[in-house]
Amino acid sequence: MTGLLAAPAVLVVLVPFAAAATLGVLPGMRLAAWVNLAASGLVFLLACLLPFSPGDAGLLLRVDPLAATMAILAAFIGFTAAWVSIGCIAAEQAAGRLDPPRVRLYHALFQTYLGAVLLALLADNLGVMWVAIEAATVAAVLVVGLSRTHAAIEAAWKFFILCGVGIALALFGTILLTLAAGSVLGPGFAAMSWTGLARAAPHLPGPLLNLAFVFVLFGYGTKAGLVPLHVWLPDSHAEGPTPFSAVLGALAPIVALVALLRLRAVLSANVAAGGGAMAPGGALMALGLLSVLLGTISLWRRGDVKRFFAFSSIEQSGVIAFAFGLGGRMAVFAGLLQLILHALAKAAVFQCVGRAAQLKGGQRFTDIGGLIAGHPALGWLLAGAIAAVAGLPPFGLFVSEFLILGEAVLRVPWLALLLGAGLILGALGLILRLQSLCFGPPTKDCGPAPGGPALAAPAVHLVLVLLLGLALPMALGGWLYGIAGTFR
Amino acid sequence: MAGFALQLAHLLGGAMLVLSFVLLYQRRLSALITVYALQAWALGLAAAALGVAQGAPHLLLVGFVAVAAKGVAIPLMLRVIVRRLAIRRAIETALGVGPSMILGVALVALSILVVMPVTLQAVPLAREDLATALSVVMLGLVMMISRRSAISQVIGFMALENGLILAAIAVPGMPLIVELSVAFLVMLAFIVAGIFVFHIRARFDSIDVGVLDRVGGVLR
Amino acid sequence: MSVLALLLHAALMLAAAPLVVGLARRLKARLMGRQGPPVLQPVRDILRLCRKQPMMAEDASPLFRIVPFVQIGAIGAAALLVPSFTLGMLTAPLADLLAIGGLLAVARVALALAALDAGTAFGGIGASRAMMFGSFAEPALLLVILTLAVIGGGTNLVAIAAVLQGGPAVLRVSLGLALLALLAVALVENGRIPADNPATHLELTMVHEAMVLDYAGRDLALIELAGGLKLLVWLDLIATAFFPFGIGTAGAAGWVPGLAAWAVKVLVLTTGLAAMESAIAKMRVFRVPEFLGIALLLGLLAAVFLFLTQGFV
Amino acid sequence: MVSAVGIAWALAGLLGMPFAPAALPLGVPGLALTLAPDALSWFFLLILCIAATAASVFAISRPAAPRTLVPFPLFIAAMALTLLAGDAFTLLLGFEAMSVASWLLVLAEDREDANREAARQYLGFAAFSGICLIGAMFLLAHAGPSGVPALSFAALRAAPVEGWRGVAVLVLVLLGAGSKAGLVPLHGWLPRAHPAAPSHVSALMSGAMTKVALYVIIRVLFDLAGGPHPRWWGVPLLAMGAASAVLGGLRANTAPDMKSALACSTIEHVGLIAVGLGLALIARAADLPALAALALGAALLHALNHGVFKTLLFLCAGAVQQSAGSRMLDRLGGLIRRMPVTAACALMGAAALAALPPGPGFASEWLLFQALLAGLRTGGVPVQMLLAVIAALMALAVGLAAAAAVRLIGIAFLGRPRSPRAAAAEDAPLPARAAMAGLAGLCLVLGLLPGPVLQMIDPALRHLLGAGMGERAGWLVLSAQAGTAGYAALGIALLMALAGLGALWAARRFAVSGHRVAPAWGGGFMAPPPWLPFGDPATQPSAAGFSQPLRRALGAPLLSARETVSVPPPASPDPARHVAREADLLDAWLLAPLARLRDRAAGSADRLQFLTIRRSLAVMVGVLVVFLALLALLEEL
Repeated sequence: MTGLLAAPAVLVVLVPFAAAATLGVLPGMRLAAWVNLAASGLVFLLACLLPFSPGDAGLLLRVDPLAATMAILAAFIGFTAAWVSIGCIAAEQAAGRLDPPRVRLYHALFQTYLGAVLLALLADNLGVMWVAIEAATVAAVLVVGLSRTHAAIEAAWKFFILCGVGIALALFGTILLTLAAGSVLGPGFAAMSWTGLARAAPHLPGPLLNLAFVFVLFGYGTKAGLVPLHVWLPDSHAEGPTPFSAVLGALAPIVALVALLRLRAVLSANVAAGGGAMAPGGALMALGLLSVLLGTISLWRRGDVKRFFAFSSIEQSGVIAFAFGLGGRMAVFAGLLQLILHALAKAAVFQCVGRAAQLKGGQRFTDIGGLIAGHPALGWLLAGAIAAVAGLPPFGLFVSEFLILGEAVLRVPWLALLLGAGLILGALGLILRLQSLCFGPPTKDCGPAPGGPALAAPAVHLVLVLLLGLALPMALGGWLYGIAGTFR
Repeated sequence: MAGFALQLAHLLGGAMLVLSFVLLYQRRLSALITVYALQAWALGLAAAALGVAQGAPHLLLVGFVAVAAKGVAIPLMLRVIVRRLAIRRAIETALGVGPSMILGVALVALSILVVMPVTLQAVPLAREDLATALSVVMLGLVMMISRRSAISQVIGFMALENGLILAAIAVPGMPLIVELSVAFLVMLAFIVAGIFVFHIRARFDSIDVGVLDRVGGVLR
Repeated sequence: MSVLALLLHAALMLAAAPLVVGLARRLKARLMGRQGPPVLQPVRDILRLCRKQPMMAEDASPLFRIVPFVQIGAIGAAALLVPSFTLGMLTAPLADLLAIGGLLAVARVALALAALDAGTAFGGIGASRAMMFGSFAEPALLLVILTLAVIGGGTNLVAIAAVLQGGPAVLRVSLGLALLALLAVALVENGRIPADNPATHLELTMVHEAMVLDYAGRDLALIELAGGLKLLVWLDLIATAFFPFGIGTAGAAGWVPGLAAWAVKVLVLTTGLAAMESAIAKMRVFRVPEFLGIALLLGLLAAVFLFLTQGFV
Repeated sequence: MVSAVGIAWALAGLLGMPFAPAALPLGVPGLALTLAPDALSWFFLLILCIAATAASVFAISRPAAPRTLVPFPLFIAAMALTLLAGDAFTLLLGFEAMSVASWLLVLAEDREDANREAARQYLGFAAFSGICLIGAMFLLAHAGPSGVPALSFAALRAAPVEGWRGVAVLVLVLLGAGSKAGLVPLHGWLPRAHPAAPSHVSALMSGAMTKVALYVIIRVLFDLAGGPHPRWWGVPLLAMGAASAVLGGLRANTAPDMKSALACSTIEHVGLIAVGLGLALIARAADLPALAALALGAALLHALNHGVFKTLLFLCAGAVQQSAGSRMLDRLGGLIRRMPVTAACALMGAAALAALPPGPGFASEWLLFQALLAGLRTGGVPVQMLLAVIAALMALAVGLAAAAAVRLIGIAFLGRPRSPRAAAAEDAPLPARAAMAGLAGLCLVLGLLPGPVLQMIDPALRHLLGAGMGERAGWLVLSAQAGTAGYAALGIALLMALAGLGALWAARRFAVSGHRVAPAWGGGFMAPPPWLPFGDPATQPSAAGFSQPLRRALGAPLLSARETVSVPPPASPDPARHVAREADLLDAWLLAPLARLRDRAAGSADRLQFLTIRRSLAVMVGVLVVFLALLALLEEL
C-alpha cells in the first residue's frame, strides 16, 4: 500500500497502457466495455492520490499541482466517457456500424489515448511529453478513422498529416529548448525537463527561447486547435465515435495548453530577469483572438452538430490561450478555471449529443430538434451543457469568462473589444443552436432512448461545472490560485 | 580523428540540404524516392560521424536506425506501393519548380537569419547544423505544399523529419535521441501504411473547396 | 374674498359658455350673409335636451353614462383654474398650465372611450382621429407652455399673467409666435374649422360630432355644455396668458374693470374666431397633422427666439 | 410569500433600518459575492417587491405549469441579487441570471415559432448586455495590490474614471443596460419577448426588469463612475430616451396584440425615465444639485409609477387572455360587461399610462417637464434648443400614449365582442382580482400623494447627488422650486369631483333621467344574423382601423408602415381586404445588416475552413514564416 502511495503517478500512466494491451486481446465485447470502465475508474482513483504523492515520481515523471489537477480532470473525463461508451458502443454495434474487431480496437485505443494523455501531463521530460503527445495523436487518428466511411478516413488523414507537421514543429522547438537549457545546465536529462527549464529560466539565452517558443507554439497550438492551425479539428471531432469525441475535445486542448502555459512561464521568468526573451503573451493572445473570432464566426452555417461544437472548442481554446497569454495571476487562474470547466462542459455536450444522435438517427441539426418535448432529461441536460459552454450563469464558465474579459479590459482594452465581440458572437451562435436542439416541436425518434445511467455522466459533469464556478470550495480555489501564482 | 569526423558530419548536413533542393526540383517519382533514400543515408552517416566525434555510442544507433529504416526499408515500401497502386510516375506540382525553388531559397535565408543570431553560445558547428536542419525542415514544408500527389507530399514530410533528426543530433548532449527518432519512425510507418491500406492513390486533398461548392454550400 | 371671486367666476363661466358658442354661430352666419340662430339658442338647446329622455345604445356599458360627468368634471375643473376677471381666486395656486392641459386631455380621452363604447363604426373613426389630433396638438401646446414658463418663471398661469402684467409692455416676437401656435392648437382642440366642422353631420368629415352621435337627452346636454365651456376655457387661457391687461390682481377693487376687460376680450376673440371660420375652408383630415406641425414649428421658433433674445432668466 | 417578506424588508430598509454589507459564502478567490444595499437599492427593491408580490398573487390563479415554477422564483431572486449587490461581479451575476431565468420563462410556450425566435433574440441581447457591462465595470476598476481586481462598489467609487475610459464606460453602460431597458436603438427584442412569456412574467419583465436595467444605469453613471463629467454625458441619454419615447408610443398604437402594445409602451416610458436621467446628469455636471435632484426624483418617481401601472396592465392583459382566449385586440371587445373588475383596474392603469391627472403618471411627468424647464438654465442656446426639441418629443410621446390607452381600453373592453370567446368571458378568479385591485389602489395612492412617495426617494437622491427634493415634495403640493405654486394632485382631484358631482346633482335635479336602451344606429349596416348575438364583429372599429390615422401620419416615416387595400370588383361577394404592414426601421437598419455581415463573414470563413490539406498546410507555413520573420525583425531592433 505504501508503495502504491509512493508512486501513483507511475501507476496512473501504466494502468491504461496495461489495460490497452489486455483489451487488445480480450474476446468478449460486453466484458471489454466493463474492463474499460474498470480500468478508467481505477485510473481516476489513482489520479486522486496524485496531489498527496511526492513531486518526483521517477521514470522522468513529476507531479506538481498543475499536473496533478489536470491529470485528475483527464482521468475523470476518461472515466465518464468510458461509462457512456458502454451504452453508446453497444448501440453502435447493434446498429451494425461497428464490428467486433473494431470494438476491440476502439477499447484498446481508448485506453492508449488516455494513457498517453496522462503521460503527457505527468511527464517532466519534454521528450517524453512529446512522445506521449505523438502517441496520443496516432491513437486518436486511428479512432477517428474507425468507422471507415469515406468522410471518416478523410478526416483521419487530415488529422494525421496536419498534426504530424505540428508535432514535428514541436519537436524542433523541443530541441531548441534543450539546446538553450543545455548551455546553462550542461548536457543531460536536466536540460530537457520542465523542472530544469523552470530552475534555469532566468539565465537561459533569451533569443533562443523566443525561437523555441514560436515552434512549440505552432506545434502544440496545432493540438490545441488554435487558428490557423485548427483545420484538422472540426472534421476529426465530427467523425469520431461520440464518446471519443468527448474525450478528444476535452483532453487534447488540455495537454497542449498546459504545455504552452508551462513554457510561457519559463519565458516570463526570463523576461522578468532580463534574460533577453520577448514577452510571449503577444503571440498567444494573437492566436487566441484569431481562434475566438474565426471559431465563433464559423458557428454559423453549420449543419453538423458535432462539427458545430468542434468550432466552439476552437473558440474556447482561443479564450484560454488568450488568458494564458495575458498573464498575471488572476488571468492565469481564470484561464485554468476556464480550461477545467470547459473540458467538463464540452464533454457533457458531446455525451448528450451522442445519445441524441443515436436517438434521432443522425447528427445534423435538421435531424435533432425539440429534445425537451420528447426526452426531458436528455433535453434539459443538453440545454444546460450548451448554456454552460455559452458562459451563461449560473454555470461556472460565466465566472471564468467574466474574469478573463475583465482582466483583458483592465490591461489590453482594445484587444478586449475584439474578445468581447467574439464572445458575444459565440454566445449568439450557441443560443441559436441550443434552442433549435432542445426547444420547439420534437423531430421523430428512430433509435433507442437513452436510459438513466447513460445520462448520469453528463449530469455529474454539469453539477461540477455549476459548483466549481459559483461555489468553488476555498481549498480548491486556493489550490488553483496557487498554481496560477506559480505559472503567471 | 574527432575533428575530421565533426567536419564530415557537418559536410553531410550540407549534403542533406542540397538533396532537399534536389527533392524540390525532382519531377519523377522514382527519382524522388531515390533522392530521399540518399538523404537518409547522409543523415545516418552524419549521425554516425558525430557519434564517433563525440564518443556517443547512441548516435551510432541513431545513424543505424536512419539508414536501415529510411535509407532502405521505407524506400522499398514506397516503390512497392507505387507499383501496386499503379501511381503515375510524373508529379503534378501546384507551385511550379521555379517559384518553389525561389521560395525554398528565401526560406533557407530566413532560417539562417533566424537561427544564427540566437545561438551565439552554442558550438559553432552546431549552430550551422541547426540552421541547416531548419532549412531542411522548411524545404520539406515547401515540398508538402507545392506538390499535389500524396506520395510526394509524404516524402516531403519525411524529408522534414530528416531535418528534425539532424537538429537533434546537432545539439550536443541531447538526451533521448534514439527514443525520439524511433517514435517518429513509428509515425512515418503509420503514414506509409495508411497510404497503402487506404489506397490513397493520387492525392489526399480530395476535400477541395470545389467539392464544397458542388454540394451547393451544404452546411458541414 | 378669493372664495367669493371663485364663486363669481364659476357662475360667469357657466353662464357664458353656451353664449360664446351661440355668439360664434351667430357672428359666423352674419359674416356669411345669413341670419343665423339667436345667441341664446345653445341655452335653449341644452334646456330642451334636459327635458328629453336620455338614450343608451344596447351594447354600451355604464362607462357611457359616466363619461358626460367626467367631461364636465375635467373641463369644469379647468374652467375653475383659468382666471377671468381677477387673478386672486382661491384656485390660483393650482392653476398650473400643465395641469390644465392634463384636464383637457382627460376630457378628450373620456369622450373617445365613450365613442368606442357603443360599438359603432362612427365612434371609432371619430375617436381615432381625435386621439391623433391630440397627439399632434400636445407638442405644440407644450412648447407654448415652455415659452410662457420661461418668460413667467414657472408654469403657473396666474404667476405668468402677473409677470406679464407687471413687466414692460413690449411686443415680443416669441410671444407673438407662441400666440399663433396656441391659436392653432385651440382651433383643433375645440373642433373648429379648419380641423373639424362643428356644424357638420356629414359622416366622413366629422370628428367631434361622430363621437357624440349616440348621446341624447341630458347626457348630450352635458356634453354640449362641456363643449362650450371648453371653448371658453381656451379663449380665457389665450386672453389671460397673452393679453393680461385689465385683470384684477387682488381685492375686489379690480373686479369691475377686470370684468369689463374680460367681456371685451372674449367678445373680440369670439369675433375673430367667427371671422376666421367664415374665411377659410375645412381641411382634409390628414392635413391636420401638417397644420399642427406648423403650429409645432411656430412654438419651436418662439422658444428659439426667446432663448436668443433673453439669454436666460 | 417570499415576495411578502421582501416587501416588508424593503420598506424597513427605506425607513432607515441599517443593513451592513454582507458577504455570501460563495464565489471564487477574489470574487466573493457581497451585498451592500443603499437607499437606491432599497427604492428599486420596493418596485421589484410590489411587482413581484402582485405577479405572484396573480400566478396563484393560473394553471400550474411546471416549466415556470422553478425559473419564476429564480427570476425574482436574481433581480433582487442585482439590486442588492455590493460589487460588480454580484451585480453582473444577478443581471445575467435574471436574463437566463426570464429566457426560460419566455420559452414556456416553446412550440410556437415566434416565441422561440423572441426568446433567442432576447437571450442574444442579454449576452450582449452582459459583455458590455463586464467591459464597463472593469474599465471602472483598477488592478488591486495582489493582482486581484478590486470590484467592490466602494473600490470602484474610490477610483474615478476620466478621459476616454469614462466615455467608454458611458457607451458600454448605455449599450449594455440600455439594451436591457429597451432604449432605442436596442429595443427590437422587447416587443417580441415581453409578450411571449406568461402574463405574470411579462408583468415582471416590463414592470420590474426594465427598472433593474435602469438601476444599473443609475448605479454606474451616478454613483460608480464618480464625477463630475462633461455636460454632454447626459445628451446620449436624452436622445435615446426621447427617441424611445416617441417610437415606443407610436408602436404601442400599431401593435395588433394587447401585450405587445403594452411592451411597446414600456419602451416609451423607459424613454421618459431616461430623459430624466439624462437631465440629471447634465444638471449634475453643471453643478446644480437641486435641479439634478428634481430630474432624478422625477425619473425615479416615474420608474415607481410605471412599475406599478405596467404590472397592473400586464396582469389585466393576462386575465383577459386567460378568460377570453386571446390577446389579439381584434378578437376581444365588450369585456367591460363580462369582466367588470378587470376592466375597472385596466381603466385605472390606462389612465396612468396616458398620464392623465390626477393619476400617478401625470405627477411624475409633470416633474419631468419642470426639470426640463429648469434644465434650460444649464447651458447656452444649443442646449436650450435641444431641450426644447426633447420637450416637444416628450409631449408627442405623451399624446401617443393617450391614444394607445384609448385604443387598448376601447377595443378590448368596450364595444361589442369580436369573438365568441370574448362574448363568453368571465371575470378573473379571486387571487387575480385581488392582485389587480391592489395595484389599482396603489395607483390611486401614488397619483394622489406623489409628495410622500418622493420623500421616500429623498435618501437615494441625497446619497447620489448630495441634494434631495426637500420641501419641494410637499404632502399636498409638488413644486419645482421651494415656495412656488406647483401641482396639487388632491386639489385637482377635488375640483374635478366638485364639478362632476355638481353636474350629477344638477342632472338628477333638473333633467329627465332613466336611460332608454335602444339599438345603436350603425350607419345602415344589415342587421346581424341570429348566430351572431353580439352583432357583426366587422362593423365596429378594428385595432388596425383605430390606429390608421396615426399610422398614416407618423408610421409611414418612422415604421415604414404600408397599407394595401384590395377592393373586389363590383357585384363580387368577396370581402374587401385591408392589410397594414410595418417594420421597425431599426431592425432593418441595424440587425439585418449585422446579420448579413455575419453571414458574409461566416461564408468567407468557410472558404478558409474547407481547404485541402495542402492549402491549409500552406496557411500554416505562411503564418509560421510570418512569425519567424517578425521574430528576426524584432531581434534586429
